[in-house]
Amino acid sequence: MAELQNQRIETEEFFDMRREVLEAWPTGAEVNLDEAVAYQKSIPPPKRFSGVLDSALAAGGTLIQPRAGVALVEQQIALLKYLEEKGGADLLPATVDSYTRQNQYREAGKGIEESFAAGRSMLNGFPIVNHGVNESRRVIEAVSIPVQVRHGTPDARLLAEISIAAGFTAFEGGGISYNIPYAKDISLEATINYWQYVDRLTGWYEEQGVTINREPFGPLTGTLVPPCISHAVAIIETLLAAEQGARNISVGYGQCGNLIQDVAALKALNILAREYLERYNYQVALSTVFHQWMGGFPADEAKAFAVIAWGAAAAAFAKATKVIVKTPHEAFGVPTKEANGDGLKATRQILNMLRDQVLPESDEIDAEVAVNLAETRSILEKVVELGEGDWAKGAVRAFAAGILDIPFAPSRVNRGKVMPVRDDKGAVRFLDNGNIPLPRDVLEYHREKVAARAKTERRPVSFQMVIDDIYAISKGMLVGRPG
Amino acid sequence: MAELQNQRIETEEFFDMRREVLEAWPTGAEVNLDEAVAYQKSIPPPKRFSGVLDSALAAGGTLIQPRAGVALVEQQIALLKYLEEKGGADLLPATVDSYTRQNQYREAGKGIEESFAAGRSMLNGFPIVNHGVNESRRVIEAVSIPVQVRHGTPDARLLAEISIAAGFTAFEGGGISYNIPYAKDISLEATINYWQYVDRLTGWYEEQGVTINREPFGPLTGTLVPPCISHAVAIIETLLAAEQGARNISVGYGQCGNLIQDVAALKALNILAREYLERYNYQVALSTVFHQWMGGFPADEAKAFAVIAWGAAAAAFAKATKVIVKTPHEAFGVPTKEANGDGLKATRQILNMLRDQVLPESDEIDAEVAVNLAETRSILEKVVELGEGDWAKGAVRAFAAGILDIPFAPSRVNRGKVMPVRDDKGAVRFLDNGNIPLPRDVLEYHREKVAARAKTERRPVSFQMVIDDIYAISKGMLVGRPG
Amino acid sequence: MKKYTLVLGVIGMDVHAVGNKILEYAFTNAGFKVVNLGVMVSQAEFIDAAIETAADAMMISSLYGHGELDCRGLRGKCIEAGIGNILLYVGGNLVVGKASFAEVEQKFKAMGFDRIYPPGTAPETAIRDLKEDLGLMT
Amino acid sequence: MKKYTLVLGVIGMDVHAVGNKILEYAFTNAGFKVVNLGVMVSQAEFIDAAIETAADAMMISSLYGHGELDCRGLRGKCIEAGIGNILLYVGGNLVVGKASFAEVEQKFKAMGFDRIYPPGTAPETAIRDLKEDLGLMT
Ligand code: B12
Ligand code: B12
Repeated sequence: MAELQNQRIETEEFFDMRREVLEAWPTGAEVNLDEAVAYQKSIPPPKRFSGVLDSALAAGGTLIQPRAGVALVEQQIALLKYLEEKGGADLLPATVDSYTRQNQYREAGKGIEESFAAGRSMLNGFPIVNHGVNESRRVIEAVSIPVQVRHGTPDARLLAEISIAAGFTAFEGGGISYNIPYAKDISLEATINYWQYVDRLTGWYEEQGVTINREPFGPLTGTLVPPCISHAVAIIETLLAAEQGARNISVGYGQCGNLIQDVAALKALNILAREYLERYNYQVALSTVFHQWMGGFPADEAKAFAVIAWGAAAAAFAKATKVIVKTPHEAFGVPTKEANGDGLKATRQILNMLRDQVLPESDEIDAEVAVNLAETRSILEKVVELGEGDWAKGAVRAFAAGILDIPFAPSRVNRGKVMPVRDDKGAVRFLDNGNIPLPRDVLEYHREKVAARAKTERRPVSFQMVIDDIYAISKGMLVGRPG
Repeated sequence: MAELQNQRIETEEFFDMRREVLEAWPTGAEVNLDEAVAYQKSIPPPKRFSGVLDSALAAGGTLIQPRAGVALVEQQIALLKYLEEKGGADLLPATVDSYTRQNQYREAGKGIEESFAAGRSMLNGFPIVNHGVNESRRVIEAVSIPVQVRHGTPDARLLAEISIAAGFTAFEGGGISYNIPYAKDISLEATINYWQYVDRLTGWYEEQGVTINREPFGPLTGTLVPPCISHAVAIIETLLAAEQGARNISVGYGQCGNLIQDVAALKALNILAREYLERYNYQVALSTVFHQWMGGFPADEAKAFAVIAWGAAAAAFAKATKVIVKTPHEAFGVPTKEANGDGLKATRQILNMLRDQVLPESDEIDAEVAVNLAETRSILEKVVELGEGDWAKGAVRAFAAGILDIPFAPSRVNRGKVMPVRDDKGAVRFLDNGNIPLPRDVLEYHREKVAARAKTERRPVSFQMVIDDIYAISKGMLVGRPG
Repeated sequence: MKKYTLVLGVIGMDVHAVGNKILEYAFTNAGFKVVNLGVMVSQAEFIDAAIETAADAMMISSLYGHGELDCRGLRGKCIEAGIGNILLYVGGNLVVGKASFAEVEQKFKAMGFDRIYPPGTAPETAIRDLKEDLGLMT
Repeated sequence: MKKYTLVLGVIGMDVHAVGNKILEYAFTNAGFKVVNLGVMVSQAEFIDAAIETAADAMMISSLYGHGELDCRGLRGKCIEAGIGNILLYVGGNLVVGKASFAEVEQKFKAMGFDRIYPPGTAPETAIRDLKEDLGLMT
């Protein structure tokens, strides 16, 4: 492997890599690029991610998309048809199982067999690689709206090859966002490189006139991630993808729960992503994704509905292009199709009731946007400085130095020195910013906000506060107050 | 009956009236005022409405209260215990059945018998008069939080006598709000007079050191009622109650659905109620009530949860003292206790997640508050002018003249010339203000807002728009757009 | 075309007025002569109005839950009054609580109603049925 | 008092790290020596660590739904490895989907686990059980 750098992979080199990738599992042989391009071109705009996102951007509404994956093709078809027809989804997913995510296709295969035998899905997602191009196409063809592959795969090269050839028109993930929260022992050099491949593949299709939407995974660990951290990652991945030729990108953000922070964060993310794309003159159609609360959910379904509805309200006020929807089963397990549909319907009701409403402009939101812009720029500029102008190198070095650091991430690559905590109004702040470079006034802002909470609660800021915050929403609160 | 006027009923006259009232049904004989005062005094503050409201006003949170009523005492006890223990209600209700509301105690008695026979409640509420003082006390004693009587009874004199003697510590209703939306053929003179009796009874208990909370019914017909109309009614009833000696009053408002309008409306209501109480030097502990959407609900339970959650969010931002909670069964029928508990739990989750959040101040809200203050004052001043300084007379004459006019009300006393419609952002405006006196600039404000919607929808303002709005929330929207 | 006459109202002690106003509007727009008795209408009032206007159908609403108690015996009284053949339609939230509609329908069928509608039925549905039952289908 | 040793980890290809960090904190605070293997731990790694540290119990998490596939045969391998008597606790979201806990418990009991916990179990519950199973109750 050549030295990692943020530079478009040469076509020849890319095709050399492809051969090896496709050999990793027998279904790789089903990928025939010319035929795949023709197949993709036969998919009309209303069934393409880019087409539906474009319309939504023009019309101004917020689209809804569930997560959904089961072991078998027929089950997956039934599930997606239900979510389209009964749930009223605008966009569909194929959420991939955890074995496939770790390239353990043999285990995934066992899971498929056991699912046949058990008569229920023994896998937590849809194993696209095992099913292969032709079988997976049956899924795309059974529905009349676009389908995205959603996963969490550090090395998604084969998955991307098969997915795009199979007619999926959007592919989630990135070299950072699908490593640090989703892996333990894989180097960032490796995953960024794997994802340059995915992006290069996307760019190649783009050159043939086929637009595939790419979406860095916004929420990361989903647990009290300060917006500047997830923004920095999303923007780095956007730049890396754009460099390889991706032209349709959705940047995402996971709800923190404080409305002002959430609305401000999505606004800042949108501004920043455009700003950095412009800096390098990348021509990208940009859209935004708002994830309903990604941390621990309440077990009670009525309470879960409330969390879902609140996420929908924040998405509406934030004017996200799409919102990723949770379900009332979240705390328990992979939802039934009915529970999944219920999450969609509750979300739709809120979005519709709020679609003509706006959150008035205010100093509070402006201040929050300003802080969020400043802190994210501060991180990003340090990253590119460390990389000596190269975002790929910068990202690797930034993680090593703790300049980028994701709370609660399992990866050894991550320093794990950062500790977030909620402030007195429930916004996520830094209890400890570790080595994340923040302007002094921003740091002061965080300190004051956290101190105000400590004062209200008459207890010192401590790890106990963080634990209380981690449990808070699942226990029916936003801020984890004592007693 | 003496000429109607807003003046404290003389004690002697009151006790004369009482005799007659108590004779209307055998259970009236169970009321013994001295014993009732002693019983009421044995109820400690945490089980009294006034006590719990006071604490909430001091602490700043929003309390939750369901509606709930079934035919039989044991069922009612099981229901309320469930709502307290499993639903986590702060305040409980006994919602009274429709026969009792029309003083048809014989029909209510049949309903009780049929409910015994059928093994399920054949009545849509709890028939307090038929059960009488002693049986009803079993309900109060079975729970450990306060219980209010909620109904819709034009002539609630006997109901009030029995309820307060039975230990209920709050009594909803008023001479206007429990006539116009709840009756067809009863004169306002009569119902205002009946409710002066109820308020005088409340005042009498107050003199004995027993505080009973009184709550004018805010939402009226629950269907697109412009805030100034319900505010005017709530304030007139507050003044009438205060004159008779009521000292603990909650003014209510039914959610319209546009957040800015709802937050502004509750703010204006609070300001206005205090302003008018002060004008007459009434010493009243005032609190506010926010009703989750009172019009037609979506049949789908997931969507109903979303409507409930949105109502909870508006209540939180409006800083209401309590919120009256709907259930996912709303569109179908009187809810099961589980569905009722689910509404409470969803509401609690939202209130908790928002309890530390504030909606930032903004010009939009200020403007809406200003309009709402101006229009309500304009109506109220005309009412008191018509009454030559007397609010009771003024109210009667105002309805006759259409100065007060409630949309979609069944009463013949109501002119029914007013027609509301949503504007382009979903706020409820006047399509036709009938004879309701509004300042010219306010009228212009309404006209512009409605015109903006007509423009967006490229159709003229018409009754079809109103029909579309009536159905909108039940069909998953706020504004009833065409197509 | 002959104008068919409908007697419309909300039965019993029920005051739910909103649906009633919409039904009046919809049935009138559909070409029927509508005699709207409003809310809180007794069985006797329905029958008197039907006789007086030589109505073809009674369109009865019950929203508040006491529909079962309020509607009992209506068909019998119609027969006694000499209008035993009048069409009886009923709709709304007919019983207390969220019930299986099949059961509710059977109960009201047994009580002599011709058409029974679940909560939230659109006026158009009833208009279509009316045209069928009155032989007005094209 | 003797310090009891727990081997803690998230089994299989599961990366859910948040609960694991909290469990480490809670068990340590409760006085146990905690050997935390983190996420993505194989059966072999659990067993090796238990032997190496002479652990008294394995505290296994599985959140992602493949718990049933990942946990099979673990008791047998413990027996083979000569630590057949070690306490095996497992908790989290053990199977795919919202399942009846009674069934899940029975399934894992049959697989040789001593204690099985439903989603959202508080660490305190396991600590109480541990004290009981280790004979530490006062
Ligand atoms: C945050 C989260 C994520 C984050 C994890 C970040 C990270 N690396 O940690 C991200 C977004 C990356 C993620 C990914 C995935 N997730 Co996830 N995730 C969650 C979520 C929302 C919260 C988990 C959490 O942190 N809870 C807070 C901690 C404190 O609680 P806890 O984990 O439950 O642990 C506590 C208790 O369970 C107990 N406990 C746990 N283990 C043990 C063991 C013993 C012995 C004892 C006594 C107690 C005990 O004590 C812990 C501390 O209190 C849950 C759903 C939920 N609970 O609301 C889903 C959930 C666990 N995820 C799920 C799934 C399917 C996935 C994915 C496969 C697919 C996806 N949806 O993207 C991937 C899995 C990737 C992989 N290979 O593992 C499913 C599992 C389904 C099932 N079992 O049927 C869940 C239940 C969501 C759902 N309903 O679909 N997820
Ligand atoms: C608004 C409302 C009120 C307002 C009514 C104002 C007024 N005077 O009109 C107020 C607040 C005063 C009120 C009071 C009460 N209400 Co109310 N109310 C509602 C609510 C929320 C909406 C009704 C409405 O206006 N819908 C909009 C219109 C357009 O729809 P609709 O009424 O359903 O009518 C349409 C269809 O049903 C159909 N239809 C109706 N009749 C017929 C007949 C035929 C032949 C056909 C073909 C079609 C048809 O066509 C109509 C037009 O599209 C409903 C619940 C819901 N639906 O969400 C409860 C509801 C009807 N109310 C209920 C109850 C119990 C009461 C009260 C007893 C107690 C209380 N909760 O306070 C009192 C009753 C007082 C009395 N004596 O009648 C219950 C009935 C319970 C049951 N059946 O089991 C309901 C279902 C709420 C609930 N789930 O508990 N209510």
